[in-house]
Amino acid sequence: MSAIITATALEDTQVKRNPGVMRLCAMAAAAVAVGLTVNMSVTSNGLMSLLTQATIYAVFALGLGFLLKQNGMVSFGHALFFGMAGYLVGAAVTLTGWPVGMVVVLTVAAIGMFAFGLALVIVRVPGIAFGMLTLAIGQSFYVLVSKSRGFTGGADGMNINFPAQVFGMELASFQNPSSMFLICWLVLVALVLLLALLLRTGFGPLTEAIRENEERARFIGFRTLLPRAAVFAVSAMVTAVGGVLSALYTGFVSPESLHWSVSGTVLIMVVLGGSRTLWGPAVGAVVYYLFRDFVGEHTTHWMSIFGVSLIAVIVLWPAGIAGGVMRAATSLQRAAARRLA
Amino acid sequence: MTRLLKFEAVNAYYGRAHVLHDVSLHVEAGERVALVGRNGVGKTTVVNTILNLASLRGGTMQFNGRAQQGLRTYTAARAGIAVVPQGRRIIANLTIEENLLLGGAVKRPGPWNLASIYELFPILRERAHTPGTALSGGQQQMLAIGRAMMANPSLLVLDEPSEGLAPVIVDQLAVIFNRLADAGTALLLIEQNLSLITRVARRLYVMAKGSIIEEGALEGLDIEQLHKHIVV
Amino acid sequence: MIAIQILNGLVYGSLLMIVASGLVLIYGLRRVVNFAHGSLFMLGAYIAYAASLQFGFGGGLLAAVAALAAVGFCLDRFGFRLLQDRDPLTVMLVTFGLLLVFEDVVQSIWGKQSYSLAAPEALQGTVDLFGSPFPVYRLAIVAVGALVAACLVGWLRYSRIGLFIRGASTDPVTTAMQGVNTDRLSGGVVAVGAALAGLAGVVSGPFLSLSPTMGSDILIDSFVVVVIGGLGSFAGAFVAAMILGQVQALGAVYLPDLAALLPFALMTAVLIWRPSGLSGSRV
Amino acid sequence: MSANYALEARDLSVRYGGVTANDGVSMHLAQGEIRGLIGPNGAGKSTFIDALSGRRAIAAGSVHLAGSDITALGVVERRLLGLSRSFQRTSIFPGMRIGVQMELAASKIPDADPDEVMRELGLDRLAGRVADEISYGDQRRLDIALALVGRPSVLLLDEPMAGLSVEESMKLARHLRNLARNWGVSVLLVEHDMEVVFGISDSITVLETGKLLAEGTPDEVRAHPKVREAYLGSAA
Amino acid sequence: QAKEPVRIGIVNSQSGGFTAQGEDSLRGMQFAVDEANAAGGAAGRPVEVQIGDDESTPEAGRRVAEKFARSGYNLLVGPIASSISLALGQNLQRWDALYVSTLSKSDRITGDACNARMFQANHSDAMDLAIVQPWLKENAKEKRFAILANDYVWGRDSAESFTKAVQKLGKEVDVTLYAPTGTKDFAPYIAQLKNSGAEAVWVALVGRDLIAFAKQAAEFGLTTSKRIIGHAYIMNFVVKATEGATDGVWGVMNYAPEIDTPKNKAYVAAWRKKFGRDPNENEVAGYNGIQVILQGVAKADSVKPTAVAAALKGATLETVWGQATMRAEDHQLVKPNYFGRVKRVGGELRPVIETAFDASIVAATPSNCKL
Ligand SMILES: Nc1ncnc2c1ncn2[C@@H]1O[C@H](COP(=O)(O)OP(=O)(O)OP(=O)(O)O)[C@@H](O)[C@H]1O
Ligand SMILES: Nc1ncnc2c1ncn2[C@@H]1O[C@H](COP(=O)(O)OP(=O)(O)OP(=O)(O)O)[C@@H](O)[C@H]1O
Ligand SMILES: [Mg+2]
Ligand SMILES: [Mg+2]
Repeated sequence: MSAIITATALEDTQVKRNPGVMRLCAMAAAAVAVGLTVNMSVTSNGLMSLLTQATIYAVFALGLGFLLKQNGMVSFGHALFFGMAGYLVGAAVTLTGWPVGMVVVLTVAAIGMFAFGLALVIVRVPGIAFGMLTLAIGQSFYVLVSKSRGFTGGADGMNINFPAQVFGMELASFQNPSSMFLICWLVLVALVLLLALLLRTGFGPLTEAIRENEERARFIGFRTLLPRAAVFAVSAMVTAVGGVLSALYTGFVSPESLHWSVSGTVLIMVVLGGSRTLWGPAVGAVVYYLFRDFVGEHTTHWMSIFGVSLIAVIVLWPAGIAGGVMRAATSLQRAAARRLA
Repeated sequence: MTRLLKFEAVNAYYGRAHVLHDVSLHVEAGERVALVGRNGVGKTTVVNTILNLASLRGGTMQFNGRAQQGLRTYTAARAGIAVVPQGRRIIANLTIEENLLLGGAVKRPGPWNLASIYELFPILRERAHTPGTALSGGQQQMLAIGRAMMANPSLLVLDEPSEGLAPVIVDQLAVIFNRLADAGTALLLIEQNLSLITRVARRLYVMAKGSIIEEGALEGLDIEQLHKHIVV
Repeated sequence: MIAIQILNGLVYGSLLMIVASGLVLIYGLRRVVNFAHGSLFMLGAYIAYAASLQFGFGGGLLAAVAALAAVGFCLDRFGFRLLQDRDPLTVMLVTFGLLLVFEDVVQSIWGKQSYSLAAPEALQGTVDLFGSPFPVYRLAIVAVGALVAACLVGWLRYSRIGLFIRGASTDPVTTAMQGVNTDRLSGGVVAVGAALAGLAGVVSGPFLSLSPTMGSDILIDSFVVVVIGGLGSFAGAFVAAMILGQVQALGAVYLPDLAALLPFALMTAVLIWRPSGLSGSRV
Repeated sequence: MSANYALEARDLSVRYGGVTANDGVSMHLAQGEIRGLIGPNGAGKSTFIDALSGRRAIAAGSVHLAGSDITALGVVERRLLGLSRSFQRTSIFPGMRIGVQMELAASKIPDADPDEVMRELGLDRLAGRVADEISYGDQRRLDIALALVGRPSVLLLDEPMAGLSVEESMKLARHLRNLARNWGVSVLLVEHDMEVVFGISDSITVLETGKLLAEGTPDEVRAHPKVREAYLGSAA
Repeated sequence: QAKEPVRIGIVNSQSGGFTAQGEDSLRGMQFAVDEANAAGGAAGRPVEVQIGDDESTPEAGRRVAEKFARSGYNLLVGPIASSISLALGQNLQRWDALYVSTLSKSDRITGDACNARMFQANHSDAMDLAIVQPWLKENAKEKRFAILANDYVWGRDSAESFTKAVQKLGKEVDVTLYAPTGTKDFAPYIAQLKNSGAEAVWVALVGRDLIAFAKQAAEFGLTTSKRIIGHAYIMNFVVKATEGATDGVWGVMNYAPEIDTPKNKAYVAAWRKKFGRDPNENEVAGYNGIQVILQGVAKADSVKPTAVAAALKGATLETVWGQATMRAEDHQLVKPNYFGRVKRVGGELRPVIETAFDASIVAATPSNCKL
């Protein structure tokens, strides 16, 4: 009897944690449909370009949120991977003339490797000090790139002249807001799906356990360094994809994209959206962009208004927007169940 | 006789979890009361309610005959209730001596001070200037008891004080608790160690599933009989 | 020359130390990484500027410190206290929101241009040190820094309140269980922390300039100091501030190409060597 | 020296700065043996377990598991070789559901059955709860359960009964005995509950200030005057 | 039938590092817009503006500019940082927009990053540096110089150009120091400068750093012991923010209210009437930027960016500096430049022109732009 209870309880928790593959795919399909609808119903060019950039940052936020969720670590230096992706793509396109597709894949892989190596050294640093360490590393690169001369353009930034064909498509489709929005949206959905699938494997509970109590994780037989570094690397790679998208869309990359304040802003998006779910940070990014633009348009005191709203949201919704949505959804479900019963 | 502590139909919660259901109990000045029950029945929650660490959302709680409203964690100590918490809660970055001094934060007059605590637990004097967490588990328990006694409380709440202590030390504790009680300090003793209970307590509450299911005198009960009471 | 450079490092180190010690106080008691600390620094400078037009530098200093203490108290009473059960990241972002608000307020009142706060008459000249003139005011900064350090250490180490603060900074709940009113305590401590930020702002006024971005400029340096020192440790922060001051002064001369990277390199090196900072534990 | 001890410590010394917490302690566990390890508070029992499990570096001596020297191995390797432990200060995964953390603990070990362990320790009804919302005693049991998963060959338990109610500790004692008798698990049991220690141990080692004070069968130890004086008191 | 209004998108630095200049230049721009509308519009067209915050970063600047351009405000103007200008330049074609740079100084705007839709209405770095050598030749008795510059592209370029100019005159540079951007305490650098054998110091620091340096240089007595010559140093906002610390400093100046042209006289008079003081160099830069756009619109009699660009190319424009040409091959507005010093005039400390250099000298700089 109690075995049955245990079994169902376990199943229950697993279902809650990792929805079945089918359900994930269905949700992804729904998300794609949402993207298509948005793309068709938004006619304003200005709004479309805003949404495109929001989606690019949603990818960035997804990466940073993944680190926070699975490692419990805050990075103030993730802009490093975002900006570095742009510079690497730009440099490779300018210097080598390799096909852009290959350059992008190599860039993301290289950043993953770099982040993995870096993580092996730095993940031992606990808590907020880790955040400051990533800040220091990120800022060092910021300083280096700003000082550099030659084709990176130093503080003025670098123009990237992509060839006319990228991934077998016209360059223009990457630089026109409406088509680029779709591309970014698809990438975002695909990445969320991939990460969700990754967490369904043993990797999910393992990294969570390490986040909760690293020492005990070792005493139940798990080496903890590699998984933590792996989370960091995955997070950096997702962020790098965001950087690549940004470079494709704007054809420009500047040292400011490496600056810690960019990481800080994205961290706001992550917390705003809620870091307990994978998709929360992405929602946070979109909300941040729309709100910031709306406020900026109507007053010069956007800083105050934004600051106050940020505080209000954080105080009222401890688990972020996603947390609020989830809570609303469960209470709706309960209400429906009650009515049925 | 003053009622140092009185729960009347207390309902307490952690967030939305309802843990104490209509709990009523009281401790008079100078009394020696035990509170027993299996794991997870809510004994610590009684302490946490006193300390405002669980939220009181029904019923009343009185310290020294005064109903408590707008309770804060520090209220209990100021009303003369000192707590030896479960898990000890020794403050890591303070030395042993400083942990003890912190226990005397509310300056109440009475026999207990650094010197008398050191006399009771000589190991604490030996290590007075090392960090509190560099002690063994049992030594930390002594420190926690010493810290609570520094407040010269009129009621000492002990949440499983014998946990992790060597039998000789438990013997000592029994003597110490009795001495404290003889000097007028009331005791609320939450324990699993029945021999300690029989040696110290005079009255007993038994808890199950968040409620008090039995109350009675302990006088004359031996361990076996007590055990039967608890297991019901 | 080298003696002068060491002295220069000492000056900047002292300034950093004052800012950082406020940061450490607030972190220690509320576990809050206060991003608004830089804007408190700025606010102090501006308030001193406004008051000094009427009452001179001394008046400005007093006004700023008092005003900032009040701001700090409110910050704790209506902010940190209500958020004490929240995860530190959340509270950190709240302070980030406050930073935006403070900057906007300062810009609305004083505009966006830079101002200059004059040093008090008595400290204006120079004295000859090691054969070259050295501004008296800078020596005064070192003195203020030393005074602040001595007072803080004395207060925290040897006073009853100091004991409570150290207790509460590791385990507020247990400290409160002993009868310490931790709410009032942290109100006071955050007030002192904010006042120190304000003091640093005023002190820096005569040799930096007052601008709406002055806060974020100093914030990173103070974070570096606090983290190198080992979060929450005063002794660590003092030492780290002095080291950073020296590294910047001497780095500017002997490693000019790397000067910009030195603080970050220092922090990275220290943390990799000792992941929890110079002082493994807190004072 | 017999090579066939399940676990053997030879002349183990551990220091914390100036404090020598273990001073040349030797001890062995036969297969299926339950050995009680007792001693006054601060005697060095937890330190000894820390040293055996690889949590703390040792200053001198060596540790052998089933005859092979594991002194140089890390925590993870030792656990994978079958040396498992619990903690005096509860060490669990606070934010995770009990069922999930037990499954995880089982996943590294072939044929482990987490459900059975949970059932034995009465945790099955809590499987869906998050660990930091269960009572202290339940958390203590979870700590032990995490160590028991996969039936390790050697089990180091640091005061497993502390914080457990009489019922629960009796249940746990029965379970330990079952593990030792029927499955050949060797147990090193640090415990201050003399009823349990004398009730289920095959042999007992007494430490005092880091050194071996006495060793023998429960009856021998109980009769040892120094042990009575330094440790047992009225429990003798 | 009313003509289509001129829609201008002002990308303004309202937060971040360039807020002070942003506020000034916006004031100048708004003045120009009001002036035009009061006079019945630009060639009969009302002028409408939208203003957005670029947060002093290329990212945000691009976002705001793209939104403006895509919603019809496609005549862009405003950012301070060169990186923002260059980021905009890259996208003008795509957004069907035109951009007039008003305060960015990077040579790349009219150099390798030049394009058909981007115009430089202010003095580029090359134009500033072009007058250094002639000025040194006539006015500097000093033989040995020191340099203090910010450690990034602009500072290094400035330092190298200055070194060349000095060496061409057979003089020498003793020490060159580079301070990281964001340096707050310049004492270590000042100590080195004082210890060097140089008689004068060339300073190329950006806004915030510059203000800190100016104050500290005075504090240590560097200003009185050596002549200080600045690249972008003697500007009103620096003088105002440093309370006397800049007294006697020399440097390149792009503008002063006393410039003797009819247009400038009228402009300064109107400005005084409105604000009760003289305009400063940032305000005039903003004013001039809007004027360039409006004159382009008038010449093209169209608000289409392509048409306006075509009309501006090679055009002769009326500016406060007199008649100036928008050079056809790189879209640089060619105008006179000045050397001056900070002086007390009527009790007030401000930069005053000492030597004026004709546009022909200024413009004698090669550009690698091919338009
Ligand atoms: N981290 C530490 N730093 C310094 N000394 C320590 C540390 N941990 C323990 N000690 C000291 O080492 C000695 C042995 O401690 P240990 O925890 O092993 O004792 P124990 O036998 O387990 O006691 P208990 O039964 O009370 O748990 C004690 O004197 C203790 O004070
Ligand atoms: N923070 C919490 N949030 C939610 N529920 C909690 C929390 N802490 C305890 N509980 C629940 O409250 C009930 C009572 O717990 P409590 O700690 O009071 O038990 P106890 O009687 O002290 O047990 P033990 O003997 O194990 O210490 C338990 O069922 C537990 O699951
Ligand atoms: Mg309990
Ligand atoms: Mg122990």
